[in-house]
Amino acid sequence: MNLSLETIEDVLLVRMRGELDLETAAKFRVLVEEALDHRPGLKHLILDVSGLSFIDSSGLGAILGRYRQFAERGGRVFVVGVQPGVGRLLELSGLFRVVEVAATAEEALARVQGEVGSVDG
Amino acid sequence: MNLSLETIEDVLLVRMRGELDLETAAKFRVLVEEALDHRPGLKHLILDVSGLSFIDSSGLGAILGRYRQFAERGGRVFVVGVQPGVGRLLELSGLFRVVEVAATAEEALARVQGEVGSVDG
Amino acid sequence: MGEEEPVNRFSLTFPSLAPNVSFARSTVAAFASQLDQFTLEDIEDIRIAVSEVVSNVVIHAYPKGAGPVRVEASLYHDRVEVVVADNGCGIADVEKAKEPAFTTLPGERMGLGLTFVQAYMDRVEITSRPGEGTRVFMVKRPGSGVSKGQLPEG
Amino acid sequence: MGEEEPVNRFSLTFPSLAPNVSFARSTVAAFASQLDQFTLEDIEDIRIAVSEVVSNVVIHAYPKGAGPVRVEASLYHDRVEVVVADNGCGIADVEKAKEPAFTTLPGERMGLGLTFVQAYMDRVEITSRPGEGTRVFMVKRPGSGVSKGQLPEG
Ligand SMILES: Nc1ncnc2c1ncn2[C@@H]1O[C@H](COP(=O)(O)OP(=O)(O)O)[C@@H](O)[C@H]1O
Ligand SMILES: Nc1ncnc2c1ncn2[C@@H]1O[C@H](COP(=O)(O)OP(=O)(O)O)[C@@H](O)[C@H]1O
Repeated sequence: MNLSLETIEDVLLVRMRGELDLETAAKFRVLVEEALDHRPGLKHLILDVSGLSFIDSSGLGAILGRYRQFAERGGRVFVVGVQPGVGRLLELSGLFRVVEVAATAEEALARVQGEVGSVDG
Repeated sequence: MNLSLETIEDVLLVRMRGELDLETAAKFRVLVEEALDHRPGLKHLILDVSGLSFIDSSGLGAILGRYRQFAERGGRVFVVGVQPGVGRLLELSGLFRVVEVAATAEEALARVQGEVGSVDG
Repeated sequence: MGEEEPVNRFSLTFPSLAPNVSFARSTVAAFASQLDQFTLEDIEDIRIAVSEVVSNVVIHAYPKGAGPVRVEASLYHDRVEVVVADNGCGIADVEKAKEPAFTTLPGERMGLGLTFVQAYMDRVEITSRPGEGTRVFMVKRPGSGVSKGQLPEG
Repeated sequence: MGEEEPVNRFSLTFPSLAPNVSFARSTVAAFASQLDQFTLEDIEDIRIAVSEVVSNVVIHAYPKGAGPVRVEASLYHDRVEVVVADNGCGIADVEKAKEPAFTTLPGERMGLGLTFVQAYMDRVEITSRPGEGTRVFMVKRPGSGVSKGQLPEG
């Protein structure tokens, strides 16, 4: 599992490559928690799962856990780049009903930043 | 292991993809023997190993066995598209000293057919 | 299943450590791939099921530290049978454990592990005795990706 | 090696059938990959060594039909130890068997299997009793791809 984190204003963008299971979900949780500690202003989360080749219920639980964390701060959570294999588990688990879905990280970012614009305007 | 066989005049061209070990070496031997049964005029052998991701001593033994078979008929045997991993075993086993090596199947074919031309001319 | 002999089989034991979840699912997947009829999706279903069941042993079976996990697989001409067994704490109520969203460890557990196993395998039998351990027996047949109806055997 | 505990281990048994050669090497490779320090070339070396030793059991150990193969691996912070054992016919002269080009089955066997094992692993110990079986113990350390000198342990 390869995780890369990037912050764009109040958005945390996490790109995942490899397999998200019991072992790697723990790494994912720790890295996101560290990012929140260092940048308490973070509000929204975008998970790019296009490079994810495997996920199971432990991986889904870790995504749900992060969803709860960002929802508590009033943020939005996007899952982007969903491939069919990962998609059927997001579907079966009901996660698709709680997170937002976008094709790419750019699209998700535009939607988050557009929202801020329209609230302001 | 995926094996594709092609005949060009008196040349048998075998393209190998995957892993050449004890199990797949047996398939390789059987397919080449069938080709020789159907086309007794076959004289030369070109093995394209560019798609080979693994080889061990059983795989090398199968190549040596085919080398002997074609050498007995007075033919030439080429190994083409050798990748580093496969190359070090061809080296260590001494197989590089018996077979001919070419970069591509086309080059090997030109060398075999060039030889025929120069003998005739 | 009577006296039918498998064409191949293996038996594997390892400690209930998180990195072995991935090890177990890739081992069973590599073994099951010997049956050519399995599609890539079938193999993916098997990977998920093994991942869930072995994760359960790692998380639930041995609350005091790692213990042994046994994975056995038998390959037949028309299916693979997989057993994952532990000598851990056992499950108090197996029927409840199989329900979607039931978990004894809330937090980040979703209670979907055994639900996925039932969705992706053709047959699942869980036997457990509190204090003695748990055994999950699973069958996967080629091309069964979607359906999970009753099987004519057993 | 004293009383040092491995960080992880597995024990695997399967019948000596040709398709299990690939199964065994991919299983050991997946397990050894848990040690991050192993390079891709180290893992490739391990794959070749396991392939050779398991092939030997399939070809030589049980002349009358398939028998059991046991593969065990232990992962330490600085190495993996692999054992491949059978209860087969055994090797009459282990020193001879280790020589390059020595084979009791000419034809397409090159007698290079145990030569490769010695070239690619850092330490190899073969113990065998005719009529009782053979045990090959191998150690691989990260980044040892080329050298195969004496190890300070043992
Ligand atoms: N091998 C096991 N040993 C002990 N308890 C288990 C085992 N497998 C499952 N369980 C119990 O069954 C419950 C449901 O399992 P599951 O559906 O996989 O959900 P989850 O693992 O998310 O809790 C678990 O919460 C646990 O109490
Ligand atoms: N597990 C085994 N059981 C019995 N004999 C073995 C075993 N492994 C190796 N041998 C013997 O050692 C010889 C040399 O082995 P090796 O170097 O791998 O060459 P090859 O397998 O090509 O013969 C074999 O020909 C065989 O006689």
